[in-house]
Amino acid sequence: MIYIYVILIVLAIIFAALRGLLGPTASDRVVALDNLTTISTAGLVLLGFVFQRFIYIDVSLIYGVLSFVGVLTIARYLEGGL
Amino acid sequence: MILNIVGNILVTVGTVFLFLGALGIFRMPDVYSRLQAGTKATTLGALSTVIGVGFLQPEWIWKTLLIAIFIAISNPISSHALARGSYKTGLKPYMKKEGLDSYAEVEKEEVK
Amino acid sequence: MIYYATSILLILIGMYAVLVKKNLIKIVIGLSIVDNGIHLLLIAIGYVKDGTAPIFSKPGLQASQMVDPVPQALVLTAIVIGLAVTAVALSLIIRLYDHHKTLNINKIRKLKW
Amino acid sequence: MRKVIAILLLFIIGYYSLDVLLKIPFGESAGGVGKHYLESTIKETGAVNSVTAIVVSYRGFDTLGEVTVLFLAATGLGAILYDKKAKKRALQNASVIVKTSSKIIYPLIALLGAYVFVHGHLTPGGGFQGGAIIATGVLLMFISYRSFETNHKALSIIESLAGMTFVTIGFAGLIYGTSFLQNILPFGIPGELFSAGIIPLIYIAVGFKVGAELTALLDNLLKTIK
Amino acid sequence: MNWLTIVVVILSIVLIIAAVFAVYQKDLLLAVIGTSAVSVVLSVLFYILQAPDVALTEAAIGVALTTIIFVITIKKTKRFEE
Amino acid sequence: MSPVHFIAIPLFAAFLIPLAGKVSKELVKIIPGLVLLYLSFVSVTLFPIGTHHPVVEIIAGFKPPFGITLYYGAIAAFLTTLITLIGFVIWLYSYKFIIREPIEKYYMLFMMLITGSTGIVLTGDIFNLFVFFEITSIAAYSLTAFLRDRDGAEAAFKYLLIGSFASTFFLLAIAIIYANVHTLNLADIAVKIQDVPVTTRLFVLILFLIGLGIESEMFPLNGWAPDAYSQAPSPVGAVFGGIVVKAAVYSLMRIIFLMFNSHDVLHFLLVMGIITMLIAEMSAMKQQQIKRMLAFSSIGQMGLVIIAFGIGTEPSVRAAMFQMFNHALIKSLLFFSAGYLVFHSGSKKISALDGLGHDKPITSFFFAFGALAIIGLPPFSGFWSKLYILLSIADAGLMVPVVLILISSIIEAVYYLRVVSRLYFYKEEATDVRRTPVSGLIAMGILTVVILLVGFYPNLILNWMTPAAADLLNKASYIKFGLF
Amino acid sequence: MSRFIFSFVIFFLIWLGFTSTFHYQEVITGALLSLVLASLSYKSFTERGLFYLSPKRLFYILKYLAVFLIALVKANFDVAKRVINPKLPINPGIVTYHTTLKSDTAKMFLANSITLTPGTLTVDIIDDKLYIHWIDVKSEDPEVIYSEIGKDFEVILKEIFK
Repeated sequence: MIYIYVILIVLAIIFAALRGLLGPTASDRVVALDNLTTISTAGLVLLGFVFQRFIYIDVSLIYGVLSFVGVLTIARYLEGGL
Repeated sequence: MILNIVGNILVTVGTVFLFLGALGIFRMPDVYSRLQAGTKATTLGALSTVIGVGFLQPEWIWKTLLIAIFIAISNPISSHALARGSYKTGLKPYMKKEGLDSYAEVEKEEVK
Repeated sequence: MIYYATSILLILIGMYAVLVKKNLIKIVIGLSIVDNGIHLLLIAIGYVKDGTAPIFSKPGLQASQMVDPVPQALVLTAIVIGLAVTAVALSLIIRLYDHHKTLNINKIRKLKW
Repeated sequence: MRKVIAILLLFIIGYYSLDVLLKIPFGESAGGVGKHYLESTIKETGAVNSVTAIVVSYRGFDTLGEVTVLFLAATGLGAILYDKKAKKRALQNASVIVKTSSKIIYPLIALLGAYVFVHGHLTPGGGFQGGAIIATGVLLMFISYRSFETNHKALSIIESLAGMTFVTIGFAGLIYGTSFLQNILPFGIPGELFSAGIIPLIYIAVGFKVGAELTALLDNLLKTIK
Repeated sequence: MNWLTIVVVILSIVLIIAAVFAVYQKDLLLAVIGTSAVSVVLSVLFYILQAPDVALTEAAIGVALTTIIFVITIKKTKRFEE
Repeated sequence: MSPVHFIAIPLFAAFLIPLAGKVSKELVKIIPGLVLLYLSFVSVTLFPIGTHHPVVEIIAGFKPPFGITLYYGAIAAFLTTLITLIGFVIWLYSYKFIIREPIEKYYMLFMMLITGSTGIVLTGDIFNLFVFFEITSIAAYSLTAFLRDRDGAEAAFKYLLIGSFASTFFLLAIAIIYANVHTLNLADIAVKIQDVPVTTRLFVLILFLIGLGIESEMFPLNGWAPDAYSQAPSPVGAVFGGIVVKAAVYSLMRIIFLMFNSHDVLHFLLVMGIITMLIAEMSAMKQQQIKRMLAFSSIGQMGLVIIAFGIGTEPSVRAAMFQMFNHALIKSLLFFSAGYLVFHSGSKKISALDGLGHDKPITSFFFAFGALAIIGLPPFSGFWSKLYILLSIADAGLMVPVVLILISSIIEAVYYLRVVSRLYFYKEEATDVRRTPVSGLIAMGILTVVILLVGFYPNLILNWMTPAAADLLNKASYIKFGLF
Repeated sequence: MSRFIFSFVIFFLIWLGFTSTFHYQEVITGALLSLVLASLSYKSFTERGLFYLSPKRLFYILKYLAVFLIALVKANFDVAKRVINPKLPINPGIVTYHTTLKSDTAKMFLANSITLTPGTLTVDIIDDKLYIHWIDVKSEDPEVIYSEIGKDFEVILKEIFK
């Protein structure tokens, strides 16, 4: 079972990374980054399950929160705010 | 046992949607459509993966629920901010038919 | 093994940026990539095969199956130091930009070497 | 030309470092100091998290240095970006969605930060991470509201007091125990919140300090002369 | 070959590509997004290497704060490399 | 009283200063002085103890290879005394010299720089050394850019770039050492590094030489120094020359003597020292700006120190320590007087100093005094240290370095006397009516008196140098005390 | 006061979620922290306070969640359909949507829900007009837009925030 999850998530990461690589505009890449972080958040929870350590869940929680702020800052920059 | 099955189903659905979301941002033609695909699919994907893990490990459920709630709140906000940002940098949405852009007028007024 | 190779590659890419690039911010980006490479290297050094995190949060965890905590502690410190250096560097860049209106290293007189 | 030289140089460095690194066995169980730390963390410090025990207790001096480095960065940044004229954030308004949501999310991020630094000895994380999270929460307000102001005086007082608390805890160890930063409190039951002696105290001080410092740092960076 | 090893290899490749992207990109904002992606992937790697503390710190400092201060600097200076 | 005070007290002061600033501006200036006075007192009282028998202070109550230790031996006693005393004099000088806002931040950075350098000197743990190195470096970067002018920011950025490169190498070296010996305590490493393969050790040595050589101004890595010295405020130049470089050279030597004590390494050091000295002295000749000239002269002097260390015998190490002491005093004096000379003439150029000797006799006198002392003329302290270095090199049977040192001394004499002659023998009408403040004059006066005193009674210092040299050279005792 | 209690309760519940235990030390610390945080930030955290916790509103909140989740799942199948289809059947455009909601919080929830429902994405929100990127524009008639995009949510949100 775990193989399917891993394959799907890795494929997702690859596609998101490809979009980040190809662009063409800055916004596209930020979108890719945003998705990359969301996918990683879910992936980290799953990995925490695989490793069977409850405390690892903290990491993905904080990861999700902080990457949100990071992406929001970049979005505000694109908007011309900041 | 039931929890286990439900959890596995949820995680499977979640990963599939995560994958589809990534595929979506890869295939779609412009930023806004990518955001559409990306936001919806990855949000549900992450939600269901995370809650699925909560079902697989019942004592984790509260924390995973929190993560899920946070993802559900934060993801649409960041994609909205990104959409707005993209529009303000001058990216026009891809359209098959011209003139479907009602936001353009607001933009023009603001520039004045 | 793969970790060592990756970290060395990261270090080299970062150093390449520092040595070759002309843009001040690019140079600082290079520095932060080098830092990241070294952090990965340190953590890889402390890794133990099939080990788990050095946190005794549930009963039944043996010290022998845990990864080495020392490199992790060192990296924690190193990451914070890296942030501090980056912040100071960026503030200097803002100052330099105020004076020169450019980020190109060749147009700033003394920074050439 | 410069590129060629750089690449050659990097090849040499890379070759030798790889050569050296390949001699290091990968994935072998921890030896030397690490092993000792793992075996005696709970006994000697009362903390469950070995990394925290090392960072705060065994190598507490490093942490003092680390706090100083961040303080230094905030101070240096303030000195470098100092200007006599009043500064303001140059910001355009964010959309209603961002504004409303950051109002709601920001206390939650602060709570998360507090959780992280209070539980430093039990779960991953600690003072630095907690402080960084709190600063990120404040940043969320900074980027959404032009008029959101932190109280600079309060920030610098928190910064100073937290730093002095750390040093004072150190001296308390020297006075009531035998050495600087020595633990002088009971360990409690490992795994509970109120355990591990001075580690949570230090992490709370560090958390406040780092949060205040990073907030001041970001505030300084965001402001421009208008 | 363990499935985790394959994940690690793929993540490493993504990491290297992101780093090269960050160095080669003329648009500094994109370079910063590249460094942010490096941090994101690196954080996952730390997690896999059983270092949740470090992964957390990297998430807090690498993904969020460093990116943010870079973006602010770009805002205050110039976005494109000459 | 324990050596921890040297690190913790200035740190406490740095945290206290912003609070004091809320009360009164004057307090901000006074606190660092009081702290440095107290530290000087502590260092003087602890000095005989440390010289007699190394004090190993454990931190947090864990035994040496596991906890961090502070090794307060003879050499550390000497260097902490030097740092706190010079620090006090620099504070005295800064009291009126630093008038530019934010004064509060200047003193905070200054106190943390003191913390960092005493930490470098005292610590017995390699990663802790790295942390203190970073503290010192970041404080130094910020202080270099303190004036916030164009050139200051450039110099600081250059310094930062080279400095972070150095710290990268340093961290890499620590990583490799840890991977091989699984310990971070210096004494423990010294024991265990014998079993490490030779190529690894060589690589680590190179990394250390690059990482620490940058702060100790060794030859190809000293590109930052002239800019940083000349663009920073004058007291900060004195801080660099008198404190930072000394601590860096000490830590480099400590690591080399502990981990790689072989003759090849020492010979390499000797050669590097000679190259550093010659190139620096030649460049100093060409300089048009007085502070840049002083910077190059400082690099040259450090080259001399490295040569003496590179001989590696007890008399030479002793002479090197003595030279470090003298250089710290004299270079501070030179920077102090040059600071006011530049201030009065309104230009950093040497040519602008014409005739200031008549207009500002006291400041110019101090500069001339320092110049004569650093060249190594007989009644001054500089003479003795140079003499001892030459004697020790001759003892080791090497004649080439002796000749080269003499040549470089002549070059040094030429460019210093050029400035002094400009001060006194060129006539130009006086325009500046500002006075050099009393606190600055007192600072310079103290240094002058000490230099003269040591010049007449060199044994006063030299006697204390003997245990220091033994401390640095005797690896076995370091290991014995360092590990209990 | 009611706002204060409301934020305290919410913070405390979240804290319990973080710790996932009822150990007395955690509970005490959490209560203290929530008290401090609530006293600092209750003014900005919520506009109405305990008002949201009346049984009727709780019922509507649950109903909202249900509607929302169904819409989310539908949205995903919609996306999946479009992504997998090699021809990419899309007809995107930006349309204006008029809302009758007054409160900012309500608008935010509406916008977020719209973003997560089939084929729509909120680009901006100015006063009572939401600008929505619609991946498959069916009509430009405001009535159709209203009923197609956000009617379900708006009705419930109106009840909650009344």
